Amino acid sequence: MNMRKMGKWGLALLAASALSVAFANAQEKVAKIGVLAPMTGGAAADGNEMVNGARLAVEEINAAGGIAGYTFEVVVGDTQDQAADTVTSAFERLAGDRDINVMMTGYASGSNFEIELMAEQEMPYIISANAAQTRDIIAPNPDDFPTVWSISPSYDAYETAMVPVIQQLLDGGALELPNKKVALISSDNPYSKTIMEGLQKNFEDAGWEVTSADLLPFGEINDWRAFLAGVRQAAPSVIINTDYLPGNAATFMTQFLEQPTKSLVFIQYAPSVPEFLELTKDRATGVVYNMLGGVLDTPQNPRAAEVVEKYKAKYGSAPGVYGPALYEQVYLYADALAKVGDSTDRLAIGKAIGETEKQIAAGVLRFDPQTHLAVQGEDAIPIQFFQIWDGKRELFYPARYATEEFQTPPWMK
Amino acid sequence: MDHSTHEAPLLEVRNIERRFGALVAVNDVSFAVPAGQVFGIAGPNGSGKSTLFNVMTGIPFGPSAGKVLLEGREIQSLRAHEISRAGIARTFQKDAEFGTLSAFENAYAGAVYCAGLSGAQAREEAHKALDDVGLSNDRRDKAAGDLTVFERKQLMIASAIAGRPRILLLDEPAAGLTRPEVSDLAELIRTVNGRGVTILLIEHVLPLLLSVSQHLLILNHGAVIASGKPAEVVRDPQVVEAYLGKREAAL
Amino acid sequence: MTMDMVSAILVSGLVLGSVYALMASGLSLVWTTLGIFNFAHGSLMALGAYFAWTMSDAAGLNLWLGAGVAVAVAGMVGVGILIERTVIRPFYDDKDILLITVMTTLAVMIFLEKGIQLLWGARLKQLEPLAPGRVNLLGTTISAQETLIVVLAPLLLGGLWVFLRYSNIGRGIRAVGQNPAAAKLIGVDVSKLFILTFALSAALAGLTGILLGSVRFITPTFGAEPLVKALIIVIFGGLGSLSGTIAAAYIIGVVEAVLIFFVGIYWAPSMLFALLIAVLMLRPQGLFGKSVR
Amino acid sequence: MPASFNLKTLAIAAVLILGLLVPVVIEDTYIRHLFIIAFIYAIVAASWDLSLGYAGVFNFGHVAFFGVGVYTTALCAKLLGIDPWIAMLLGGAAASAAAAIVALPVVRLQGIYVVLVTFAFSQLVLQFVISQSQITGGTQGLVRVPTIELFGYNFLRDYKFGYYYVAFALLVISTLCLRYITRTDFGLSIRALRDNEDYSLARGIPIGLQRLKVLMASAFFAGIAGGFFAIYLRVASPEVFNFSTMALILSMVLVGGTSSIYGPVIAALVLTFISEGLANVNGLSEGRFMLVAVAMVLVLLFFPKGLISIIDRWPRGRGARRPD
Repeated sequence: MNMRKMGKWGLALLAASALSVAFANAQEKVAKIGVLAPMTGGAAADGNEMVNGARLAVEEINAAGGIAGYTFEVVVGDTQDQAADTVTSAFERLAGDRDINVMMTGYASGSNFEIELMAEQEMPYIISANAAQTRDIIAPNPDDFPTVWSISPSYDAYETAMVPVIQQLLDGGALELPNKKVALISSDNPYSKTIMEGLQKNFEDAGWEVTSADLLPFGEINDWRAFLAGVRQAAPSVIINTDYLPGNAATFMTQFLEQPTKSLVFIQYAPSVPEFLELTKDRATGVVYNMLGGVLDTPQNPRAAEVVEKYKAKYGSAPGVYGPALYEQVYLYADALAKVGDSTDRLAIGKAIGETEKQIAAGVLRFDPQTHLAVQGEDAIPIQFFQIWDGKRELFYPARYATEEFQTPPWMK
Repeated sequence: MDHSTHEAPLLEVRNIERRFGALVAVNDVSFAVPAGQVFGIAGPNGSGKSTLFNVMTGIPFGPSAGKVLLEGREIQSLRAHEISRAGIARTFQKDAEFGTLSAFENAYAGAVYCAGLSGAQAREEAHKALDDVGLSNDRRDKAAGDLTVFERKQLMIASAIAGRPRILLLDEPAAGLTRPEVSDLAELIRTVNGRGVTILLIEHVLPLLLSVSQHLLILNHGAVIASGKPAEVVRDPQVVEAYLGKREAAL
Repeated sequence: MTMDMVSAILVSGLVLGSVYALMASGLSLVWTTLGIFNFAHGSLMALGAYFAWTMSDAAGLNLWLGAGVAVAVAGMVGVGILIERTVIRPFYDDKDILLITVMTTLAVMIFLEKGIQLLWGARLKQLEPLAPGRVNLLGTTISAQETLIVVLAPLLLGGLWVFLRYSNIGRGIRAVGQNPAAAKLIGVDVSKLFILTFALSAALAGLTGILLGSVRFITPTFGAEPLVKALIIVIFGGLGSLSGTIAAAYIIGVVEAVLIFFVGIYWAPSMLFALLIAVLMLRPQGLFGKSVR
Repeated sequence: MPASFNLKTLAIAAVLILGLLVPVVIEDTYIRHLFIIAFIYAIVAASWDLSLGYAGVFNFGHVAFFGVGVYTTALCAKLLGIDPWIAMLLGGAAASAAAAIVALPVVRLQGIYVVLVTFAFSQLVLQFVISQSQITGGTQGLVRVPTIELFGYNFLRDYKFGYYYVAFALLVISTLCLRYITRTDFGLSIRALRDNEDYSLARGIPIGLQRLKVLMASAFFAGIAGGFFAIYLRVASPEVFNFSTMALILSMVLVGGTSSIYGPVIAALVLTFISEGLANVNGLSEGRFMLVAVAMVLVLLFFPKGLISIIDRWPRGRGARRPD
């Protein structure tokens, strides 16, 4: 082929590709999804899972031909260590992109202050943690936040469900406890502290004796022995640790088992994180935890298993909470976009999201118009109680979803 | 000891003592310096000369016991910078300048913080002090750390006298100087003294000390072993032994 | 107070003190000899743990951890030399070396932390314990690994002391620490000793990380807390004395254990800081330090 | 040199005009936001240099002063309903008060001890803020901080146009004040004290008092910057005390050049934009910190006087060190 001929071919090729691009543009519009996630720093593991979940859904949707003429694209805004300036920088960077008309996150900051930034720009924003902060900001004036929605339900059930569940186990004979004493411990963060204080009240109201309710500094805790020494003295039949960091929880379990007492051990949230099981291995068998807005993996909700399997197939490891959460968030947005048809009509999209009623991995999702949180309840997003047994999480409450019966933990036998 | 001075002393040290744990660095030292004198202090290494200056000025520590009087007023319990402001200016053997400040600023700092001047007055005083020591005009904007050794000696005296002190404590000013520079320094000391500044001079270089001092005090092991007219003191056998060492004294 | 509590406090204090002593002695060594404060010491500790984790994980056998430790420590020596060469050596003649090396070692810290996160990810990891099981020590049950730390720390530190005291290199290091100019005059190869000191300190940090990595969880930032404690200890002990540092490490370990038991874990770290400030106001040269002047 | 003086004046005027024109030319809210953040950090870095570079006090608690400003302003504006402008001033005052407390031990200590005590102090402040969660919001922080208003101008929906000018004005004012302070007799005395403590005493400079003053002055600007930070972002959260915040701002001071006010200001702008720019490059989100770390070491190696020395063409370069 001589040069001239090659030039001709090249020109033709160029023209063809230009045409095809123009054609594609006419047919496909791009709706970019801004994902706020901590991609660097201590919470990077969570952040990666959020982005993975969102990408999984986006690829599925694009492979199926997009929604309402749009294909999706994920744009990540790194919130780093969740400091206010970095979160705002990430937000502004995403908000500056005219193709981004929705944002989502597992959590972006400790305070959820970015909700106000979203509301100012009428940006549809879906969030899946820090429900208490979300409620505090939105509940006073829900109409000011027409586009912000939380798929995580109110955390009240963390405080109220515990006593009835234990009572039910006692009544059913699945559990025998020598006394009605409970020891509580929490780290100083609003999530854990609020739950501990709520639990204390609920236990006391139900006639239990709270032998201790200790507060530890927030962060890495390597020594639970002081607390455990006190526990051995008071010998309560229930021990509840509401600190949610998986590393701390694993240390707690290890040190508890050095000289265990005959107590039911409950740990908040941490056992749901994949590495907790990796780190504790068989030491975790018998531990109880509960979950609001987590994956409802039960035969009654096949959606959950489907999402988890897809995630595993693509990324090679089981997801925690945020992978499935962001996956579902993308679909919420896709549904709303299908309904509205125009990605730039943010208010309409926000309204459509708020009207959602569908089965998701965590249960049945619909939103409370007063708080913009997902509705909590057995027929909505249920609270789930799990017990860890041989490296597996067995759901034992609510009974209608249960996969396994509660068993007496090995150290209590 | 020589108590024959009739004038009221400008500076008087009474029974001063400084201990570091079991070590007595300055042991019951007393002397008086009349106004206008150049008062020399000598002694072998480690005899407590610099420690004496330290306790007199409170930099970095005051005496364990004893009194320092400036014009009859006790100053040993004042804070270090207050002693400087009261009229005792001192120099140090090493690092006797603000290295990154210009030569002018070095002198100016003395005028502002010791003499309590400000603005144009302080600038004038600083330039006058630099004129007095003979640091040439074109060197005054240089960083003090970049000056020659002798210029830095000039500067340390200039910054001291810019603070209008009553008495100037010079700690081995001749260290590191060449022989001709030492005689220039002697001239400088006489000039400063000629303008009414009393001088207390610690010096290792004996010829310098002998040529400018009107009175000489010898320390050994933290105590005074001789005090009097320079020419007499250097003949004292105890001094010869202490200062030159036993071996040389025997020669 | 019951005997149980006394023994629990003592054991807890011993475990903490041993870890702190290992950590702080490496820091103190560099400070005494080179006159710089190595803020990357904590990340070096993390790096050592990750090296060992990779060794044991790649081999997949506990058996290999022993060899893994050796390789990891050797790796740390290399890293130590590299750091000394690149970010410390160029500044030896600088008047502001203290401040500049604070900055450069901070940069190394950032570099290592982020690098570790990039290579190994942010998820928690844990080393297989060198010594599995539990041991009853003075009536308090702790893991065998912690017992190993309690036993190994004095041995290692004793070894270090003997090395510094009786070997030629050790004597050289001490000479340089006391007076670099004089050491140079009597023919000590100061430059070589600086590298050796840094390598030794990095190896100590790595070893601490490996020992601690099976008791605590390894994260890119898991050296941060021990580093802060080590800083406090080096100050408490008085800068420039290894034995002072080691003594201070055990004292702080026990003090912390006592504080945790009686004041609670919440305020224990703050009280340690307050104690540090108070001690410095009374004795600016540290608990066992000699006056500078 | 009059020629260079004129050049300098011209350069400063040009920078001022450019600074005023930025929001007119750049409409992108994100870029404006980065400028605002860079300006805030510039104030913190430059004021830090007053105590660190000029006075030679190895103050590692400066970010804590910034944090004290953040929280004081947020609390005053939100809980006490004080006008946010006044609250910002109170933030500065509270930071100065905190500095006075730190100064108690610091005036008696030297070198690395000062580093550790001030570092310990910032940890204590953090612990205090977290422990008082019913007031400060603890680890969750404090949201919905009221924002400023000026003659009825609403700062919220103008794409950060107004905030930009407030930040710019604060930067210019603080830079002028800091420049002024360093040129007074007081400024001379703190440099003297950095060069040689004993010699300063011998020249009548009261070390303790000057250190106290310089810490309070440098904390004041950090506190005001913190106040604006809280007002601008409308949130106060404990991450401001993070080690990474300290490392970032400290690198601005040292990369920019100690003992210069403009140096840290320039470095704050450069580092903020480079770091954000790299964040947007795929695969560099984590690596960018490593790059910044390497850059930091390189600058210290080749421009030990900081970036400012490239601009200043410091005549003495590395030789400016004091011969021993």
